[in-house]
Amino acid sequence: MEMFTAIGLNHFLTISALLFGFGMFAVMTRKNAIVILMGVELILNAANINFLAFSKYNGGMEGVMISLFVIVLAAAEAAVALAIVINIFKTFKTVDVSSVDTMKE
Amino acid sequence: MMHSLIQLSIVVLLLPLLSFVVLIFFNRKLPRMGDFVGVGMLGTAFALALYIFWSVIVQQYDPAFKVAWNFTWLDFGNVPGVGPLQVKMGIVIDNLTAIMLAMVTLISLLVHLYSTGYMAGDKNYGRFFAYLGIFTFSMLGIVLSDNLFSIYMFWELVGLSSYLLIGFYFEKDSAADAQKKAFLTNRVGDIGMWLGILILYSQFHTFSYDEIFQNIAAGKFNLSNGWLTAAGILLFFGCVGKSAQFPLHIWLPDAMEGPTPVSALIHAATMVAAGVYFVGRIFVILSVDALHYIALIGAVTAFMSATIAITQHDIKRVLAYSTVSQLGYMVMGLGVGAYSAALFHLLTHAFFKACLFLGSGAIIHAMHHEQDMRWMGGLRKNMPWTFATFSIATLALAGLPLTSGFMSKDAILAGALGFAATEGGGIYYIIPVLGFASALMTAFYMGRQVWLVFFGESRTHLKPAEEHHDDHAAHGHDAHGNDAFDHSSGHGHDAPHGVHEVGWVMRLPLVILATLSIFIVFSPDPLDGGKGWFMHLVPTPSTVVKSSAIAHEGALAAHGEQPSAEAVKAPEHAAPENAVQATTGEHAVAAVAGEHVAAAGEGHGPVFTDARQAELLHATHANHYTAIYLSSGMLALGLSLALVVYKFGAIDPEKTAQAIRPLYLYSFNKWYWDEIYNATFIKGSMLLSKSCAWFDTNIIDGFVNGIATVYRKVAFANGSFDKYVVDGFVNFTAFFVQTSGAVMRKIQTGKVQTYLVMVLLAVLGYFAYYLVQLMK
Amino acid sequence: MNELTIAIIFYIFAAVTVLSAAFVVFSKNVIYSAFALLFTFFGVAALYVFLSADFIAVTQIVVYVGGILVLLLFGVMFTNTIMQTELKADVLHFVPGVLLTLLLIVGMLYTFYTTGDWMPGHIQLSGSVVERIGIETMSRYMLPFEMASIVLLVALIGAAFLARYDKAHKNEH
Amino acid sequence: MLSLIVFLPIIAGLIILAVPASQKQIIRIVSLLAAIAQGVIAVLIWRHYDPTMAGIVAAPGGSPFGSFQLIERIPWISLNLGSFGPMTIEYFIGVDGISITMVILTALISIIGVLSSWTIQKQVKGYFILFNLLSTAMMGCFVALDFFLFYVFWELMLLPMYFLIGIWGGPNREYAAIKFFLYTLFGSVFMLLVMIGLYFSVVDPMTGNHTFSLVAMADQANYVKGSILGPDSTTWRYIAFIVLFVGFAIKVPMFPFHTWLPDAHVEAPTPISVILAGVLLKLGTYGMMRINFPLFPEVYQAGLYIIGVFGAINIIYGAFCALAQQDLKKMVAYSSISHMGYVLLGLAAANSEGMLGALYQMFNHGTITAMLFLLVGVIYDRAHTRAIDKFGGLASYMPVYFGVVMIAWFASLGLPGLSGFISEAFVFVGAFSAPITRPIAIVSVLGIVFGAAYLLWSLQRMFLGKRKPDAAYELESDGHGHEHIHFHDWNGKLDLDARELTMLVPLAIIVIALGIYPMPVMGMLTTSINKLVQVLAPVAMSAVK
Repeated sequence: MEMFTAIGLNHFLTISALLFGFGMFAVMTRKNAIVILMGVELILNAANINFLAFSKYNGGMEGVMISLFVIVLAAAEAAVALAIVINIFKTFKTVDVSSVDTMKE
Repeated sequence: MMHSLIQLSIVVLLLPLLSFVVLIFFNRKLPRMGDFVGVGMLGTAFALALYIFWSVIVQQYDPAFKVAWNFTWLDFGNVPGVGPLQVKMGIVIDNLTAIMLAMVTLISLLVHLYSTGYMAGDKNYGRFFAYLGIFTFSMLGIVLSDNLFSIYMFWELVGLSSYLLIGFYFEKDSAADAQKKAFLTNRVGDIGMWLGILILYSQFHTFSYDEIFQNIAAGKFNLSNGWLTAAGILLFFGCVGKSAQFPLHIWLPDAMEGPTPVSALIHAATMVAAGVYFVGRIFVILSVDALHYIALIGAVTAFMSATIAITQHDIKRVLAYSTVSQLGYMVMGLGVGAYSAALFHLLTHAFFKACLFLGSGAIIHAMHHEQDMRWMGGLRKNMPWTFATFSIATLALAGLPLTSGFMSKDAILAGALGFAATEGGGIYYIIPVLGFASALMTAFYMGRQVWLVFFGESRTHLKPAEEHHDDHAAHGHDAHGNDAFDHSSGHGHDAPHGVHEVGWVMRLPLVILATLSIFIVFSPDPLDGGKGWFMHLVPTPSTVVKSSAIAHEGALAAHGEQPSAEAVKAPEHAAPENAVQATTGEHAVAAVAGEHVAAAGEGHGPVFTDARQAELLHATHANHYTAIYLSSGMLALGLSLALVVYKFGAIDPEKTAQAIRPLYLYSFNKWYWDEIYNATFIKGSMLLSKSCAWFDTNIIDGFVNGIATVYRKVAFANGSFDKYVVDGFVNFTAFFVQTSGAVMRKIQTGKVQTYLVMVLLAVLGYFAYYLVQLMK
Repeated sequence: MNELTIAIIFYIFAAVTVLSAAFVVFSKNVIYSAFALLFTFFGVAALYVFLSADFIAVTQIVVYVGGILVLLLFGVMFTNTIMQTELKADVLHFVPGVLLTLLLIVGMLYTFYTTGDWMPGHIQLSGSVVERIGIETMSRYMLPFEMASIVLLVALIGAAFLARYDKAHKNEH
Repeated sequence: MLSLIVFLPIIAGLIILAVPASQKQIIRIVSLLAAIAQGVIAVLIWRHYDPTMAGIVAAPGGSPFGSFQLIERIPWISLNLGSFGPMTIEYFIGVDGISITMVILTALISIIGVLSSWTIQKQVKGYFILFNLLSTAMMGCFVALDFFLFYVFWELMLLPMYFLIGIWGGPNREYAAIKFFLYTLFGSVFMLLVMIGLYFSVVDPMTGNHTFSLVAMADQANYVKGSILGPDSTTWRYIAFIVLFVGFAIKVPMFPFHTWLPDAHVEAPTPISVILAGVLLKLGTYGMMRINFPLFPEVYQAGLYIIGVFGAINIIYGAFCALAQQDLKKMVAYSSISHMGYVLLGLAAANSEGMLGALYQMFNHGTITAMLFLLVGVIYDRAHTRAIDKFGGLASYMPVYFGVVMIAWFASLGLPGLSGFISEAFVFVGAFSAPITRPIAIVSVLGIVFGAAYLLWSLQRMFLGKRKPDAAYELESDGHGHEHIHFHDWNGKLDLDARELTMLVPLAIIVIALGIYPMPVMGMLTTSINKLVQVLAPVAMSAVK
C-alpha cells in the first residue's frame, strides 16, 4: 500500500513510457499523416513528463526550462508539419504516407 | 672473214626455217596453202647444198678439207677460277658435212615434192609443209654445228619436229600417244647425251668439238678414264634415243602413225640419221670400252628388230623394223671401228630406205590407206613404176651385189669380222654372227614383203569387213577427197582394178631415189665400196683417247697451239693415204702391217698413230672377201627361203607359226618391250607421282594444317580460360555488387516509417546488448 | 488533504491520460483521435501540476489545447472534408507494431526499474516556480529563449508560406 | 629515277582513291598508264645500265657509288638509342646486275597483270589500289639496299597479297590467303631478329656507325669482332644463316615449305597468280643472292650440298606432283615449284655458270610462268573449269590458242630455242662442273624427262585427240562440214581475243628472242655474277682479288 500511496518518480516514468510507446506505435503504424503527428505530440509530452519529473525530484530548474522550450518547439513543429501535410495532400490527393514513397529508389 | 661456203651453208640452214615461219603463219592465206613455198625453199636449199657438195667433194677432193667459222654466243666475262669464258657457236664444213647437207636437202626436197601429191586435200596441208620445214632445219643444224651445245639444241628441236609430225593426225589417239612416246623416249636418250656433254664441259669449259678433242689428246682430262668411257657411252645414249637403238627403239615403229612421207623423212634422212652422224662426230673420243658397248648395242638392235620385222603384217612396220635393224648395223659399224663404212651405209641406206617408204606410201595411197600386207598382193601389174623402184630398193636393202647397199653393208660386216679377229676372237665373234644373222633375216623379210605386196593374186576380199570399216573409220580424217577414186571401190573385191599408179609428183622421187641406189653412184667397183669416193673422203679419224694419246704426245705438242680449226687435221692427214693403200688388195695389207710396225717403232708416222686402229684396219681388209662371200650367201639363202615359203608354198607360214607359236608371238609382239616398259617405267612413275601427290596433300600439308589445328585448339583453350576464369572473376565481382545492391534496394522502401522501425530495432538491439552486459 | 486523496486524484488523471492516449492511437477515426488527444493533453497538464510545475501546466493547456490541437483539428477537417471517404485512417502492420511497441515499453520499464533507484535529492521543488522561471529566463536561459522565439517566428512564417494557396496546383485540378 | 619507278604505282593508287568507284574504266586506265610508265622507265634503266659495274659489294674504299648504279641514299629514320649510339635507317636504293633484271621483270609483269585484271568486276577500285600497292612493294624489294627498307617493303607485300587472294579469290580463298600469309609471316619474323643482330654487328666503314646498309653488310671486313654475328661467333652465324634461309626458302618455295603455293595459285585470280609466280617467288631466291649468301659466305659454302639436295628434291618432287594433278592450274603451280628447284640447284653450284643460270632462270621462269597462268586463265574464263580431263581436241578448234600454248608449254619443258632451255642448261652446267653438286646434278637431270612428261601429257589430254564425252564444251557443226565449239555462257571471242593477244604475244616474243640470243639480258648479269661468286668464294679464292 505504501508504494501505491507514496507517489514517486517511477510512477511518472511509467506514464511517460506508456505515452512514448503509444506515440511510437502511432508513428510506426498509422497511415494517416495527421495521426502520425499526434503520435509525435504524445512522444513529446512523454519527454516533457520525464524532464519535469527528474527536475522535481532533483530540485533543479533545468528540466522545467527545457520542457518549456520543448513546448515552444513543439508548437513550431506542429505548424510546419501541418503545412507539409497539406502540401502533400495537394500533391498526392492523400495524406496516406504509405502511398507517398517517391523517395523509393 | 667468213668463207663463202659458210655463208652459203647458213643460207641453206635458214631457208627451211624461213619456209616454216612463212607457212605456219600464212598457210591459210597463200594459194594452194603455200606448198610451193616449202618446195621452192627446199629446192633453192638443195641447189645451194649441191653447189657446196660440188665445190667441196668434186673440186677439192681432199680428205682433210675443212672450213670452220664461229661467233661468241655467250660471254661470261672473267669467271673466277676459270678466267675469260665464252660460249661459241659455229659452223664447220668438211666432206662429211657437205655430203650430209646434200643428202638431207635432196631427200627433204623429194619428200616435199611427194607430199604435194600424197597429202593433197588434207585440211592441215599447209601446216604439214611448215613442219617438214622445221624438221629439215633442225637436221641441217645438227649436220652443220661445230659444238656439242648447239648440236644438243638442234637435237632437241629434231625431237620437237618429230613430235609435231608424228602427231600430225593428232585427233587420232594412237597418233597422240605415239608423238608423246617419241618425244619422251628421245628425252631419255637426250639426258644421257646431256650428261655426257656436262662431263666434257666440266673438264674443259668449252663445248667445241675441236677444243675438246685437242684437250683430251693433250691429256688434260683430269678425271679417271672411267669418266671418259662414261662420257662416250652417255653421248652415245643420245644416238640410242634418236637412232632408235635398243633399248630405246620402241618409239620408232609407233612413229608410223605419222603420214608416210614423214616416215620417209624420219627414217631416211633426218632423225635416225642424226644419231649415227653424231656418234661419227664424237668418234675420236670414244674409248675402247665405249666402242665395245656401242658395237654390242648395235648388233643386238640389228638382230632383235630383224626378228621382229619377220612377223609384222603392217607394210610400214616391217620397213620401220628394217630401219631399226639397219641403224643397228651402222652403230655396230661405228662400234667395231668401221667408221667410214658405217657412215657410208648411213648415206646409201638413206636413199633406198626413203625409196622404200615413199613406195609403200604410194601403195597405201593407192590402196585407200590399206596398210596390212595380208590384204594386198598382185599390185605388180597395177603399179609397175612403184614395183620397179620398190624392188630395186629392196634388193639394195637386202644387199644384192651391184647395189649401193651391198657395198656399205659388206664393208660393215668386214669391219665386224676384223674387229672380232683383232680383239682375239672368242666371245667377240658374237657381233659379226649377229650381223650376218640379221643379214639373212633382212633378205627374208624383204623378200616376203615384196612377194606379199606385188606378186600373187589380190587378197583384198579376204579382209574381214568390219575390220575394213574400222580401218576406214580409223583413217577417216586421213587425206580424203584427194584421190580420184570413189570410196565404194575401196570396199569391193575388185580393189586391184580400182588401184592405179600414182601421179608423177609421187613417181619422180621414187625414180630418183632408186637410181641413187645403184652402185655406180658411189664406186666404180661393184664389189668394193672402198674404191669409192666416199670411203676416200670420209676416212676413219685417229682416236684421241688418252690411253693411246701417250704414243704421239710429240705430234700433238707440235700443233697444240694451232687454231681450233686446224686441231684435228694432223691425224686426218695421216688417214687418207692409209685408206687408199689399204683398199688396194692383198699386197697393201702387208704394207699396212709393215707401216703399222713402223708406226709402233718410231712413235708417230703417217699411218694411224693408234696401234689398235691400225690393226683393226688391217684385219678389216683381211676379212673383206670373207664378208662378201658370207653376206652374199646369207642374201641368197634369205631370198630363196622367202620364195620357197611364199611362192611355191612349200612351207605354210601359218603352220610354221603355229609350230613355233611362242617364238612367233614373241617376235610378233616385238619382244614385249612396250609391255615391259609400260609395266615398269610408266606404271612406276605414275605410281610414284600419285604417291608424291598423296604425300604432299596428306603428309606435308597435313602436317602444316595439323600445326594450325593444334595452334587453334591451344588458342581456343587459352581463350576459354581467359573468358571463363579471368573475365569470370571480374564479372563475378560486378554480379555480386549488383545482386547485393538489388537486395539492399528492397530495404529502401521510401517509407519513413520503415526507417523508423529500423532505428527502433537498432535501439532494441542496443538494449539486448546492454542486457547481456548486465547479465555478466 | 491526506496522501491517499492525492494518490487517488493522481491515478485518475494518470488513467485519463494513458487511456485517452491509447484511444488516440488506436481509434480508426481521426476526429475521435483528435478529441481524445485533447483529454490526453489535459491529463498531462494535470500531471505537470503534480510535478509542481504549474506554469508549465498552464502553458501546456494554452499552447497545446489552444494552439496545436486546434491546428490539428483544422488539418483534419481540411484534409478530410475534401475527400469524404477517408475519415478512417487504418493501421498497417498492426501486430508487428504492437509487438515492437510492447517490446519497447517493457524494455523501458525494465530499465527504469532496474537502473538503481532514482535517489530523490534532499531538496525538492515545492511551491510555485513561476518567479524562478522568470529569473532563469531573463538570466541564464536568455539566449535559448531568444532563439526559441526566432525559431517560432521562422516556423510560423514558413508554415504560412508552405500552406498558402497555390495557383499552379489550382490549375492542375 | 628508281624512286619514280618504285612509287609510281602508289601515286596511281592515290589518284584512284579520288576516282569514284563507279568509274571502273578510268580506274583501270590509270593503273595501266602507271604500269606502262613503269615499263618505260625500266627500259630507260636497261638502256643506261652499265654492265661493267659489278655491284654486290661496295667499290674499293667502302663507297657504294662506283659499284652500284642509280643510287639514291638519304637518311630516313635516325633515333638516338643512348648507350647503343645513334640508330640510322636510310632510304638507300640502287641497282646492280642481280637486281636490274628483276626490276625489268617486275615492270613487265605489272603491265601484264594490269591488262589481265581487266576482267575483274568485283570492287574494281579496291582491287586496283591493292594491286598498285603490291607492285610498289615488289619493286621496292628489288631495289632496296638497306636491310630495314627491304624488310619494310617485304612486309608491305604481304598485306595486299592477302587481300587480293582473300577477296577476289576462288571458293576456298580464305584458307589459301591465310595459309599464304602465315607461312610468309613465319619466315619474315625471324628475318627481323637477324636484321637487328646484323645491325649491331656491322659498321659502315665510311661513317663508323652501325648500319643497315646491305652493301656494308656484304663485306666481311665490316663485321665487328666479338659482336653477336661477328666473324668469330660461328654458332650464331650458322643460326642466323639458317633462319634467313628458311625465311627466303618459304617464298621460293623450297620443298618442305611449298604447300602454300598450290593453294594460293588455285584460289587466286589469274592476274594475281601471274604476279605471284612471275615476281613474288623470285623474291625468295633474290633475297638469297642479295642477303642470305653474301652476308654469311662461309656458312653458304658449308651448306652447298644441302641447298643442292633441296633443289633436286624441288625439281623432281615438283615434277612428280605436277604429273598427278587433275587441275591444270595446280599442275602449273607444281611446275613452278619444280622450276624454282633449278634456281636453287644453280645457286648451290657456287660458280658463275650455275649462278648465271639460276638468275637467268628466275627471269625466264617469270615470263614463261606468266604465260602459263594467263593461258590457264583464258581457258578458265571460257569453260569455267580447269579440270584437265574436261577438254580434249581443243587444238582443232582454237588454233591460235593452241599455238601460244605450244610455245609456253615447250618453253616450260626447256625446249632449245626458247629461253627456258638456256637457263636450265647452264644451271646443270654449273652444278655439274662443281664437284660438290655433281651427283645432285646427275640425279636432277631426270627432272627434264618428268617435266616433259607432265607437260606433254596434259597437252595431249587437253588439246589432242577428240572431244571427251564429258567435255566442258559442245560441238556444233555448221553447214559445210566444219565443226566449231561452243562454251556454255561464254559469248566472247572463241579463240584468243585482242586483249589476251596483247598480253601473250610480247611474252612469247621475249621467250623466243631470249632463247635464241640471251645476251641482252645475260650481258647485264655476268659482271655482277662473277663478283658475287668471288665474294662467296672460300677465303682462299676471294683473297686473290
